Amino acid sequence: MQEEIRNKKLEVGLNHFLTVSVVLFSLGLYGVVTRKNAVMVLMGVELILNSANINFVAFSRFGNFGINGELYALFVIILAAAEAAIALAIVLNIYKRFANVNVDEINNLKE
Amino acid sequence: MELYDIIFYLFAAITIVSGIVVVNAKNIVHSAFSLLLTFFGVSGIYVLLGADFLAIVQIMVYVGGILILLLFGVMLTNKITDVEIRSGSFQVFPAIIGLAAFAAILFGVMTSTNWKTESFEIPATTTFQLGRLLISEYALVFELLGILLLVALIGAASIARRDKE
Amino acid sequence: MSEIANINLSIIILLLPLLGFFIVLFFGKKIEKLYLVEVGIITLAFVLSLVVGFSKLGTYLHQDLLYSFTWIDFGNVPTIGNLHIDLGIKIDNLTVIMLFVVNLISMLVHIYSMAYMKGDSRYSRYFAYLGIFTFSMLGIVLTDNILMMYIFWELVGLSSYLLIGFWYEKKSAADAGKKAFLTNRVGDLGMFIGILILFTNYHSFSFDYIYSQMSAGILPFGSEAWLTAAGILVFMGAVGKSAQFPLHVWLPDAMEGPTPVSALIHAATMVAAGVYLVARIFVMLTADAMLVIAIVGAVTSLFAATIALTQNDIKKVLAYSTVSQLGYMVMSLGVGAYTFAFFHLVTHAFFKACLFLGSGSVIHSMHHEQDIRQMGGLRKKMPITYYTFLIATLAISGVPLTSGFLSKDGILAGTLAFGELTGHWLIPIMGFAVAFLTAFYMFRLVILTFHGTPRDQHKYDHAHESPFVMVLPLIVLSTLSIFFWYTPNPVSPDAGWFASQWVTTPHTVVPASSSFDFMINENNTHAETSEHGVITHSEKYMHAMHWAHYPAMILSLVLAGLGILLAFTMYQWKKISPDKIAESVKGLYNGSLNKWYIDEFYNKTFIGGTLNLGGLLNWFDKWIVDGIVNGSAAFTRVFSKISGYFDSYIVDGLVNGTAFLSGFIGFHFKKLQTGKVQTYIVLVIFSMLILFYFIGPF
Amino acid sequence: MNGFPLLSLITFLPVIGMIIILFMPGKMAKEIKITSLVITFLQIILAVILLGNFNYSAGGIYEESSFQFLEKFRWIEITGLSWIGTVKVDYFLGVDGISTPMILLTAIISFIAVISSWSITKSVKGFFALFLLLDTGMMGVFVSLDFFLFYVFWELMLLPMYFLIGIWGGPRKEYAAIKFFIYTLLGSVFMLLVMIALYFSASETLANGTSAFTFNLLTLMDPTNYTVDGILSPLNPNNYRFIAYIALFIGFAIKIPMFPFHTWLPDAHVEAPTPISVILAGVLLKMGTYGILRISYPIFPEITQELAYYIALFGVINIIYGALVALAQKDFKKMIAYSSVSHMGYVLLGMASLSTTGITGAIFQMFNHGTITAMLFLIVGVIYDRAHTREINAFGGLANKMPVYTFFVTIAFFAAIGLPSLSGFISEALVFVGAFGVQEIRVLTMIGTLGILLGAAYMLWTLQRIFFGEFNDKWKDVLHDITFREYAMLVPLTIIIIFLGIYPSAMLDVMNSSVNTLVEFISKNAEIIRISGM
Repeated sequence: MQEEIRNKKLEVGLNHFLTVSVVLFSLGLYGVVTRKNAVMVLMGVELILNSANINFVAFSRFGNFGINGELYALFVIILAAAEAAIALAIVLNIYKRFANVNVDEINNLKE
Repeated sequence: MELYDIIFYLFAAITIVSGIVVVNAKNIVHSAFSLLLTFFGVSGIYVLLGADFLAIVQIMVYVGGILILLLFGVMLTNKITDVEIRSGSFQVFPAIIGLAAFAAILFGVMTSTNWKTESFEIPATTTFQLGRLLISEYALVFELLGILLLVALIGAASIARRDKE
Repeated sequence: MSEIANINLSIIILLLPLLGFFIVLFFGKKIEKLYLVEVGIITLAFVLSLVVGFSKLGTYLHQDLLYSFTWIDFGNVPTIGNLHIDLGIKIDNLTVIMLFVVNLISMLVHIYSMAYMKGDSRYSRYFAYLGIFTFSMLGIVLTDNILMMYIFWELVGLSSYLLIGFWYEKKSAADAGKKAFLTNRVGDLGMFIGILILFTNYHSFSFDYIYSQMSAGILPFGSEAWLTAAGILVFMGAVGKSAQFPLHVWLPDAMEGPTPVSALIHAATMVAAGVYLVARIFVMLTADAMLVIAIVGAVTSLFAATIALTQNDIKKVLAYSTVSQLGYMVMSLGVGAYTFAFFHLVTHAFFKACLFLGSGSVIHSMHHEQDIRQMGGLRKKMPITYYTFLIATLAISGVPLTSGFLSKDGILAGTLAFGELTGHWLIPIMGFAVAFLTAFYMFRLVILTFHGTPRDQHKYDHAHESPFVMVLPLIVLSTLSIFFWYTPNPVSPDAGWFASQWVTTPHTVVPASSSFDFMINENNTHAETSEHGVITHSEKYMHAMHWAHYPAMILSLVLAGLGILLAFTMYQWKKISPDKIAESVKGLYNGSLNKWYIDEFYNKTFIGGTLNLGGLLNWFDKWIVDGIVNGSAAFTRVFSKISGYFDSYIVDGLVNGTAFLSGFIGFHFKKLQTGKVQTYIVLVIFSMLILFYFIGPF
Repeated sequence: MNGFPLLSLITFLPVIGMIIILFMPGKMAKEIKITSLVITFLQIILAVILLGNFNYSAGGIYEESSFQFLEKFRWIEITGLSWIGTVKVDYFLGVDGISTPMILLTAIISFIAVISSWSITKSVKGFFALFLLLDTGMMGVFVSLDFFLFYVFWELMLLPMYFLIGIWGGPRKEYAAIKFFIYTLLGSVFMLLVMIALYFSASETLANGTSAFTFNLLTLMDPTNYTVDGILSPLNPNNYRFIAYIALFIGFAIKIPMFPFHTWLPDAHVEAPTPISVILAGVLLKMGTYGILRISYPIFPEITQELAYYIALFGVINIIYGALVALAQKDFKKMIAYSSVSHMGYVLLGMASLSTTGITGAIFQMFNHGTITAMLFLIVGVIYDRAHTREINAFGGLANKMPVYTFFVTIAFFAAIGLPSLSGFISEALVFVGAFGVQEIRVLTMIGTLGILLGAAYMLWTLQRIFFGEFNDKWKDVLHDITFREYAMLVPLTIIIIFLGIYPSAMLDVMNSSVNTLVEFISKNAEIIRISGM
């Protein structure tokens, strides 16, 4: 398969990957914005991170940047892991305090 | 249409459709499981882009780590006995309009930009190169990330149990 | 005696009275008899001045003794070169004669005052003042430069001020002193400017140096007009000090001072200083300047004589006669009769001092009554005073065998000659008129005071002859009014040593083009030598003088005789009633009685004007100049108040308004602040969209 | 005397005294007074030492080498300030014939003023501390040769003055103090502007070869030190020297005080306590004219020549105007204050002549006016202390009651009138001699001589109203003749006035070579600037 990819003149180009990334990003953002549940918001964030990763890898593939893009994608994944851990810890805390994880009800920022 | 293209569309479809489900599902558990599919799709795209190592890491970390973590979160924060693991949405319409416009703009930017693409000889396997970079050029970053993970680990544990005192 | 000895002696003469002044001023209060020291000092000075006089007139008759030292040294001054101000003394014949006159009269007045001032609370201070006066007068006499002249001129003014205002408890006395000083200052201003003109051009104050430059043809600012101006301006000093019209007003008022002071200062010596000054600057007077001086002198003498006619205060009559006689001297200098002017100065000093001291004697015995209408018949009570007074009166009236006849005759001859040579006949006419008036009013005074019957019996009964120390000076002075001290020939002054040898007219230093043609300067060949070989005037002038001599003598005799006769007719024999005459020319009489209203005129115009101007400027200063300052301060205050209002209402209002507006907007907009992060993100998205729209990347 | 910092000592001695006083408890009033007296007396001794070692032939004015008792070292130096370059200020002291008489005057007047302050009872410590600070300020102005230093001392003296009038003054003290302060400050602002403009116009070469801007007055006097494009450079065709001159002149004129900037003076004098009036009239007024001679004249010689006529005009206005207004005064002290205005007019007139005699007369008049007016104010103080009024018409006939006092008054009055044999005459005569010699101002000079007459008029009139005539019995118990302390302050001044009237060379010789140098320097440099500057 590798050979094929390498040798064929493909229809699918950079823009296709980017389009997927755009859609994924928009979905992730939509999830972040619309969902009430904090865990759902986290999932949205994960989607956004993934869309970003696609971008990294796509540009790494089509641009002349060497393999660095993939490396950054790797870092993003690591960060995502750390973020998820912390975020969940916070969510747990919030839950303990408010008995609720609905972000729309946790509006202490208001006034 | 080549096989490659077909595979791409397949994975793209999996990713996007499952993504839509993730953000729209009423039940959090459904969302979590469709997220699993999304991660698979993304992983497939990685493969298509010749990033084999990354694809593996994607599955391992996201599916095996983060997703499980999220599920735990769901379990811990919802009264499981109620089986009411639903989660509502709000401000759906402004978000849809805004994000549609936003996406359109992004798309417009993307298409109107003349990307300078060039054919790039993808090495047979990227693992070797990634590994070498990690311990040479990005050694410091690598170390820092290691520490970060450690800190996050301890921090998360500490935050989660603080209330007990 | 050597020159140096003469110089040293004269310096000692100068400083002795000053020493007396300090001694009496500082110790007079404690030691009562100290005034005797002052009298002794003046006597010593008189003796020394006699010594110097004999030495100078005997040994150095035609030689001036000079001594000077540098007082202020300016070093090498840019554009001028070496500049220094020298002081010094010059002893010539004029000087020694004046030394003699001043010291003699001063001594006599000191002696006289011992009795006259007895019992005064400030007895010793009086002598101190006399000392400083004598010192400054001697300074004027001895100086060789015009700066020192001015310095002592002012000091004389100071002592005059102090002595006129000696009884300062009386307002009139204090006023008179002030008036004397200020009136003199007016004249001194002119003199000072004249001095400035001279110094600016010659960079020296020395008379001799200035004259030598002038005769070398260097004129002030290169023009004869400036020379005339300088002469007239310096003469203004004399106008003030010698009480010439129009600055004569102070002298009659100065009679507020003690009578011996009037005799010393305001009759004999100080007022003569003006004449002395004109004599000193005589050589630099141009024809125009001389004419001005002659006119001023003539007008003054006539003017004062008309006032003296009607005065009833014994001292006032004498004061106006002094003014009149001083006018004579000045006129005489103006017409070029230098010798006779100075001669008259000396003779007048003696007989006028005698008159004043005599009047003092009368006043003393009448218990300070000065109105002649209250006197009369005193002849019997005070014979010595009467006879000495009479001799002096004869002298001032110009009766033969007196000194006054000699000098007056010379002056009148001089005016006649002047009229002959220049055609200014008005001056001799005025001169002769004054001779007539003088004889009349002086005899009016004598008759009203000493003759007839007493009009105030009470005062008459208490009158008595004055003590010896007061009578002695009268005798000395009246003796000096007799001709033989001055000339062996009682009708011709020219025959005497005084006019022919001691005092000779100096050569003028004015260029021939601007001097009278009868004056000569050194290189003039049309000169005639007098019998003693001294060149004086031009041939023409000598002829005119010879021609004028006898007419003048006869005319003056006739006029004086007429005046005396008239006086006797009116007051002794009462053939003509003075009141009727007064009634018939009421306007003139009142004018004369009120001194032609000069004082009133000055009070209204100059003094009142100055005071009003001062008041006006004070108002101006307080309300306008300071008003502007305070106004700008007030303006600043108002402005700052306005900006304060602006600050608290507009600016602060704006601030508060903004706050209110923000609050208002915020109150409504805070609904946007849901506290939900997601809402914010939506908004961020929309904002970004708007941004995109505006930036428009597409 | 070489190397001994005489000038610093004489200047800062009062500060030492001030520090001593500040450490003394306020209750020790007498000790504080004695300390001040000793300090000012030491100052007189130092001034006499200065005079004794003074080289009479050294000109000074523009040449550093002919200044005496020089002290010069760097005081402030900041290098590397972007476009300004190096900022440097020298501590530069020195005297010549112009400043030496002023130093003597300051020392004498301060001493007399301390004696006169003996009657101060209100917060003695503060008074004398401020007084000594004032003393330092005054001294400093007369010895500094660096414009910046000059300015510092100039301002230093302002502050104590403000408090001395404002705290120890009469009924309207606040008004007077503020008026004085604002007026003087206005002048200072003008001076400051010119000072800064001058600073950026001229530069001097430093030891290391670079050039730097300078406040050094002597450097500023030399037209060759100006940079071509400096705004006050004579080489610059668009220079602002004319405006700068006028601004500087106004700054000094306020201090003189010159008509129409004189109105602070009567108020300040009337409200100030006697010793402060003495200082004010005796020393402070001289700073204006001293500043003109020391700074305006040598730095702007060509404009000085151009404007000499107007300086003379204002001098004559001062003389006549001051005298006429003095004539109208009913307050004794105010009368004296206006007579000061009149007398300072002579100084201006003399300076305007730009001739040796005129400027000598002007400086001498500064000195004489210092002593004479000080005496006049002391005299007012004597009578005010007893009767608590200064109304001229309230008195009369004091001559019999207070004969010794009358004696001193007469001497002071006649000195003010300009009676020969007293010092005032010499200076006035020299002023007129100098001014009359200049054709342009000859007519003005003649008008100015009227001042002699008017001066006599108001002085004698006052003398008559207070001392002659009938004695007013109202004062029978309060008026007694002068005390020992009053003797102590009047006698020295009387001696000075009479001595300098008879032997003026004692003072004139001190200033003579400097004045000659100044006159020559002005005409020479004006010529140079006119040729080079166009």
